Amino acid sequence: MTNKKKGNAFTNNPIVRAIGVQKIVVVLVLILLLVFFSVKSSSFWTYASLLSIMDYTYYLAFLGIGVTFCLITGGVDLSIGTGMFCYALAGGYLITKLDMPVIVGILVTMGMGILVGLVNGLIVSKGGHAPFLATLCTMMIVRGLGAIITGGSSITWPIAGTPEGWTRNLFKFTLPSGTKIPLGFLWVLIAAVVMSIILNKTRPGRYIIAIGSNKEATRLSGINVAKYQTLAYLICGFFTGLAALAYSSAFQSMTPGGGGGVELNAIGGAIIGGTSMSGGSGTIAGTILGVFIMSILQTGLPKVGLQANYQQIIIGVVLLVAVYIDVLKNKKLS
Amino acid sequence: MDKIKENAFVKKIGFNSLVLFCILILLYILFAVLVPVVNSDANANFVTWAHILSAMNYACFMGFLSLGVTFVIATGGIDFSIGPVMFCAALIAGYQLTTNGWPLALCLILCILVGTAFGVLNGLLVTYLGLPSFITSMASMMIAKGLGSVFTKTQPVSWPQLSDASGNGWYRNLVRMQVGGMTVPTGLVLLVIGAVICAIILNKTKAGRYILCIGSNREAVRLSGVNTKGWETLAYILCGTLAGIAAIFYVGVYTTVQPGLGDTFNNEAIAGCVMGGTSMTGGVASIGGTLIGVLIMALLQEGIMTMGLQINYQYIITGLIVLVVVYADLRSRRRRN
Amino acid sequence: MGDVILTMKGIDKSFPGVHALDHVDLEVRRGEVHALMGENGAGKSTLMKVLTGIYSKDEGTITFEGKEVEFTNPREAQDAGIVIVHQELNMLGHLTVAQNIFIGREFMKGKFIDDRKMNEEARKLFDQLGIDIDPTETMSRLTVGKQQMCEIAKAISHDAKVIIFDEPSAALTEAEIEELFKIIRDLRERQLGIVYISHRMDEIKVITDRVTVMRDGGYVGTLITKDCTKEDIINMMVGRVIYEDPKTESQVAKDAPVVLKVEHLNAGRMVQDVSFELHKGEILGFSGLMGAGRTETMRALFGADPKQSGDIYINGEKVDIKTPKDAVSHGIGYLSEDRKRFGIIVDKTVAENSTMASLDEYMKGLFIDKKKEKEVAQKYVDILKTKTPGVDQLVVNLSGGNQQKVVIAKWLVRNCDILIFDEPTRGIDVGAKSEIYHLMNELVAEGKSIIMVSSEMTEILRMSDRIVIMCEGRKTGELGIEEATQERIMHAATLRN
Amino acid sequence: GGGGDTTTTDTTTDAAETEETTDAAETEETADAEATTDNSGLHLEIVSKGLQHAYWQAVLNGVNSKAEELGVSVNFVGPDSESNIQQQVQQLETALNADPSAIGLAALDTNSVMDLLQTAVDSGIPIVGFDSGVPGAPEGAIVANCSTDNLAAGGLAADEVYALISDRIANAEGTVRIGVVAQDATSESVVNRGLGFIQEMASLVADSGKTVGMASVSNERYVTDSGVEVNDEADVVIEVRVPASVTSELSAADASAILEQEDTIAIYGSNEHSANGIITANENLNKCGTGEGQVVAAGFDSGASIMNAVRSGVFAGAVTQAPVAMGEYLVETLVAAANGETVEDIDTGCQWYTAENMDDPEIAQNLYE
Ligand SMILES: Nc1ncnc2c1ncn2[C@@H]1O[C@H](COP(=O)(O)OP(=O)(O)OP(=O)(O)O)[C@@H](O)[C@H]1O
Ligand SMILES: Nc1ncnc2c1ncn2[C@@H]1O[C@H](COP(=O)(O)OP(=O)(O)OP(=O)(O)O)[C@@H](O)[C@H]1O
Ligand SMILES: [Mg+2]
Ligand SMILES: [Mg+2]
Repeated sequence: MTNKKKGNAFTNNPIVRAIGVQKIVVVLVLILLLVFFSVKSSSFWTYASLLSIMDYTYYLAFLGIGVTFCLITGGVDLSIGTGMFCYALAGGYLITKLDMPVIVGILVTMGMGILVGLVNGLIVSKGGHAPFLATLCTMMIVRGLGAIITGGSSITWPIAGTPEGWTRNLFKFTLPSGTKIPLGFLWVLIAAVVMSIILNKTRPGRYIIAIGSNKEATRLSGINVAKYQTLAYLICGFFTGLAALAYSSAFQSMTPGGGGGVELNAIGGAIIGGTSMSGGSGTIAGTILGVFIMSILQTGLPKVGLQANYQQIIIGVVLLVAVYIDVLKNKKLS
Repeated sequence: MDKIKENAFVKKIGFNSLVLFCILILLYILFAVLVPVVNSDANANFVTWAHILSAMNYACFMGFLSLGVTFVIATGGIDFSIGPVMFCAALIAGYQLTTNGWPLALCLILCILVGTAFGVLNGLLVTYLGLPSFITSMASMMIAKGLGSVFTKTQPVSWPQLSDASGNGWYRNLVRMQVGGMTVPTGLVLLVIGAVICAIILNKTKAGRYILCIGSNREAVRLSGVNTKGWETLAYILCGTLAGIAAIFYVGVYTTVQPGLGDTFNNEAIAGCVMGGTSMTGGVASIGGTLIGVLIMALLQEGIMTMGLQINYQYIITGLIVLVVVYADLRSRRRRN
Repeated sequence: MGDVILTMKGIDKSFPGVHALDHVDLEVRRGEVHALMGENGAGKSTLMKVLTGIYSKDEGTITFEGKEVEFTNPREAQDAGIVIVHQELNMLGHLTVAQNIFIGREFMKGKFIDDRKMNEEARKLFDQLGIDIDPTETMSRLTVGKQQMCEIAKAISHDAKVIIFDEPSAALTEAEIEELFKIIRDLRERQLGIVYISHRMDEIKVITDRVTVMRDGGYVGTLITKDCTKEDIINMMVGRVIYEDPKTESQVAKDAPVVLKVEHLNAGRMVQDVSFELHKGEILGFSGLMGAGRTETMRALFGADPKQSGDIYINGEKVDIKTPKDAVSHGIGYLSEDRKRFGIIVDKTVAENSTMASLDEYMKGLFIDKKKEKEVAQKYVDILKTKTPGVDQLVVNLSGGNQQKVVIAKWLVRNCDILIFDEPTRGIDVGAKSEIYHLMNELVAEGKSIIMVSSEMTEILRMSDRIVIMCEGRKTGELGIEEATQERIMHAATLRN
Repeated sequence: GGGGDTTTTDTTTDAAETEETTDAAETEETADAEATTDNSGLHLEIVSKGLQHAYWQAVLNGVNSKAEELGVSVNFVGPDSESNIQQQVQQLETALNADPSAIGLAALDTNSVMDLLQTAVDSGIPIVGFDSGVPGAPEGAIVANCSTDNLAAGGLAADEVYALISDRIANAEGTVRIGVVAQDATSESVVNRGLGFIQEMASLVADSGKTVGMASVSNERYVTDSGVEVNDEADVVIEVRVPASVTSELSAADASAILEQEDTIAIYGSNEHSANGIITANENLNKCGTGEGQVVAAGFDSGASIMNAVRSGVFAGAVTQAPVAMGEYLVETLVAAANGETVEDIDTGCQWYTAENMDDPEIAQNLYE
């Protein structure tokens, strides 16, 4: 009983409430992970190591930010992982195989992301398909599309040092001295702040939350539900396009048919960060934190000498625990 | 149109399944016509027994996967782990067979049991802990992949050939059998038998009745004094078991399984099931539809390969067919209300 | 009372299987509070939803401020000045109070939502209304009553000319109702037209100026409140309907054995130390205001929700009921108040629904004996006079009353001795209603025992042999039918501590 | 089945040793002679391991140009990933159903196509293996192989790398580490390139009188099949890493994990994918190069980024196969086999290229972006 009261005192603390219990827990877990990895691996706390964690974080963070919007409406977008590869393949194909200007490749990458996002949104909001099924179908479609565009060949975006290689500096800027600046972190930060503002301070964001909270009530308030639902998927598509750029900047090459499973890391990150699977609540800051956990696990586990197969099991279990916390939280609410 | 729908025979089979069946036939005709035109090889011919046999390779294991996931989707849930679970089962059982020399029969049973175990895991997590089936099965997918790799030390496992000296190869007859110079697609026969059994379970037994009703209105079923958690878990167990069976049919054709893979099969199995008229929101399921859905996908794959096209067209077309079929279903249901 | 601001004429609306509105008229003037009355399912809410553009009408005209209007969505109605406080709460649980109030018309500072201004405005609004709610609180953390007040505040915050209150008082405490009336009087002063829907006769007399009565989707008439008596209104509401003869004395033999005994039942906040007995052949009425905890009591008793403590005896034997399965195996059947959510399985057939609770008896080996299943379903279709083309019909295609009969059939097939009927006639048309009453009397005559939870006073008084009254999760009274009057029940139902 | 595979590849090596490249030239001549005869009715089916890597695109180019030259029709297919056995089996079966004159096959897995090989033999369709061929295929099922000897190719990389690090090994105080990044532990060709490297490296080190062992975190298949004992305390420790799935970011993570260790002196990526992973990891770490204290890195295959890495000195060098030539030889051999001639194995060969020699015409012809 006393324990319970203590818990309440903790959870009712205004500062705690402002930040959110889950986010505090996530930060603690994050710190724990960092401590664990730095103890177990001598090379964890190096600048280079930081750079490589960042490489993982960029694209996951973008995907996470995007899919958070879908999750908040009570939907989901399963096509983001495969889509990210597909758009990067298409853009890279134009640049490297058809010798088009880099900017065209970037625009096509982003454009495809936005377009597929729009299609997802329309299928869900106007077509009335379950988000899950709709995006499963687009996932299959973009998977095939990426391979067909490139003729089944893998694509390597222009490499650093070549005239077209400037895209790589977008996320990791190389100073003349050779020092690399994780510039992408800045973009992620800006995106997170901007999207946080959009989510919390603008009408579209407000209505996206409202839809996830109670779709019918939102409709009765005279809000065009279909429009804002579509917008959520559109935002998700836009960020998938950004993620495709971040991915090709960090890892250059991608194979057609790949990317399946990346959406799990992004969705997992969002859920760890406190976004609810049932919609209505979620924060961008939480998603960024959750995504950090995912990318630290992904980069840290190989460093502590764990075989790849165990890594998957661990990440799977982490995901289950995160969802269970979400379920418990919802139970308490109702 | 309505007249056709009211016809007793059509009603029994289900209008949607009938439409789907027509799509299947049309697709076959389409490929029969297109293949000679498109293919660079002059004597390309799609209308052969060999092509049908070849399509059955895929249809068999995919069919069992799809049948299994139909039960889960009927409860309103989803299972994203079936593909990797199938591989995990084939890896573990195959490893015991080839490395540890377990008898074949035991390994086949083990194969099914591994599938069942994952079914139990998913079912318990979903029903007793109340986790969303989507994330749960995604997580168990990762676990299945990891487990398969750990168990086999990341090596592929090759199940024995038909002519294997150990005499362990007979399981391959489950898919195809040579009978007097003629190749018989035993796998198709077994798949149909499996589908009939599944249809009976779904439509004629208590389990099926409860599974469907849980998908429609879980709370109403619970308040009727039914142990909903138990029956819902059973749906996941059936799904896992069928994934285990699918594993036997997979190795029956392809013999070799690699660790860390299998997730692409999830989408195809779910697509086949949904194409067949099973509703993602639960409560409505058609085993016959699932079977036809899988056959359509098998035909697509075979036809597209024969035309010399990239296999990727299959994904695109499957995705589109599912969207269209489900949309048509949504529309007709909306109009009825 | 000023001039006419709103006229609805000849409004007709059908849902599949239900003729919800049959050429209904309504006239509202500025500066009046106009009561809209009628039994459950009479069509009041539907009429208001037609007015505010949530439903489209099939026929009829709506004239607002002298112009004919046709709203296609609630937003248009709002913009024109007609707002509604819905019967069911329409809140966005994840947003704050202020965000809820201003949803769809946020204050903006450039491109951004000005939450601070919204909080200020909401606070002003609450001050003006004399309500004590923090605008920055998350909606789902408020009590039901406070949520309702927010809904009202939201309606008022629109620059409305006509405000519709659809049963606003149902979830409010006495004090809150007082506050509400103060607000309504204030609005009347400001020459707004107000439509007030309520089942509580006393409120009608206190607050309204005119009353329009509806019955079975039709218009009955309009009265001036101060010129008529309660009885006049009731007569108009009930009209020609022949209910079962009201009970004046208990039909239960003095020595009838106790079939169910509940002692010190505790379950959550809404069930506190409830004890009662049910005799063989008895209809035990459970009365109380909405939110009194009757449903929770029944659900806990039935094992649908967990209970903290309490003993249950069936035929003198102590039983352990943890799940509905346990309850059913002890011969208890439960007819839920929310038929669609907890009762029927809409997209399954009548036969499948009928045997849902007793499938074990309709098995032939491993398989369901569909022939036997259909036979028994048909038998109860005949007995209950369920209107359905056949037992293969999907339940979704039946009307409310017939759906209810299917649920009853489910428990009769199971041969339950103890039946809990929670709001058995909610949303059912009048004819079906009297059939269900008739049926309940037959059942107890056959020796079954019934607990009937009902919010309708008349229903309680006509059907029960004994009445248990609850308030705020406690049992606050128990009356034999001989001694029960509306006043005594109401007294117990408002006995707060 | 590591032992079995080794024997098969041994025979190929023998063939290559005895016949050298002159054989290839001869085949070319015969094929040319044949071109004047009628090939127009011939239809060839080629089932590759996929089309993802630039390597395969180069093979395809070779196939197409030769097919055009000879006037035969070719259908070149491959699964959508190098691990999708199911699709490849379907593709091979479909190819058989098309009743072609001959089939070219780069099997992902021999076991899974065993029945189909038999069917081909029964229906008289000759099969020619290419790339890594069809290791362990039953006698007579494959009429010839146009393939790279992957064990030898891996060994070549080891020889070249060892030459650059032998001093460092000799002078080392404690343990030094040599990393191997492999795409997977399942594909025969990838595994053999890894094993070839490990075994050659191990024997070179052992010859120099130092002890050698595998790191305990290494992938188990490589440990078992290489026959090198696990020993984290040996003078030279070889560490083999395989990511959970074939994606660039996971390969890069593995490469980082190797490069970040203080005692790492060399790293080898056994195909284009893995080599790319090393390049990506090195962009953050800046450790690779041939200078003092840098990590000697070697790759496999070409492609834009690897070639760039070699040219800029990040990679000491890389092994390239001759994919274009392989494609051409394949078509020639297939045509010959279809016409009922006896055909022989061809080792299409491999070369070590560095910043210095990569512009030599002999090597440049085998480099592709
Ligand atoms: N969306 C709908 N679809 C079908 N039938 C409906 C729908 N809405 C209402 N009805 C039916 O229309 C009739 C009138 O319902 P309505 O809700 O207007 O009654 P009411 O007078 O407000 O009753 P209450 O006092 O219980 O709120 C009922 O029989 C109801 O079942
Ligand atoms: N103070 C409160 N805070 C939160 N929820 C409340 C509160 N009071 C009542 N409720 C909710 O209101 C609902 C009405 O309670 P319940 O159904 O038990 O009452 P009832 O007596 O059966 O009345 P009715 O059946 O007429 O609604 C319950 O679901 C309960 O959770
Ligand atoms: Mg109403
Ligand atoms: Mg109630």
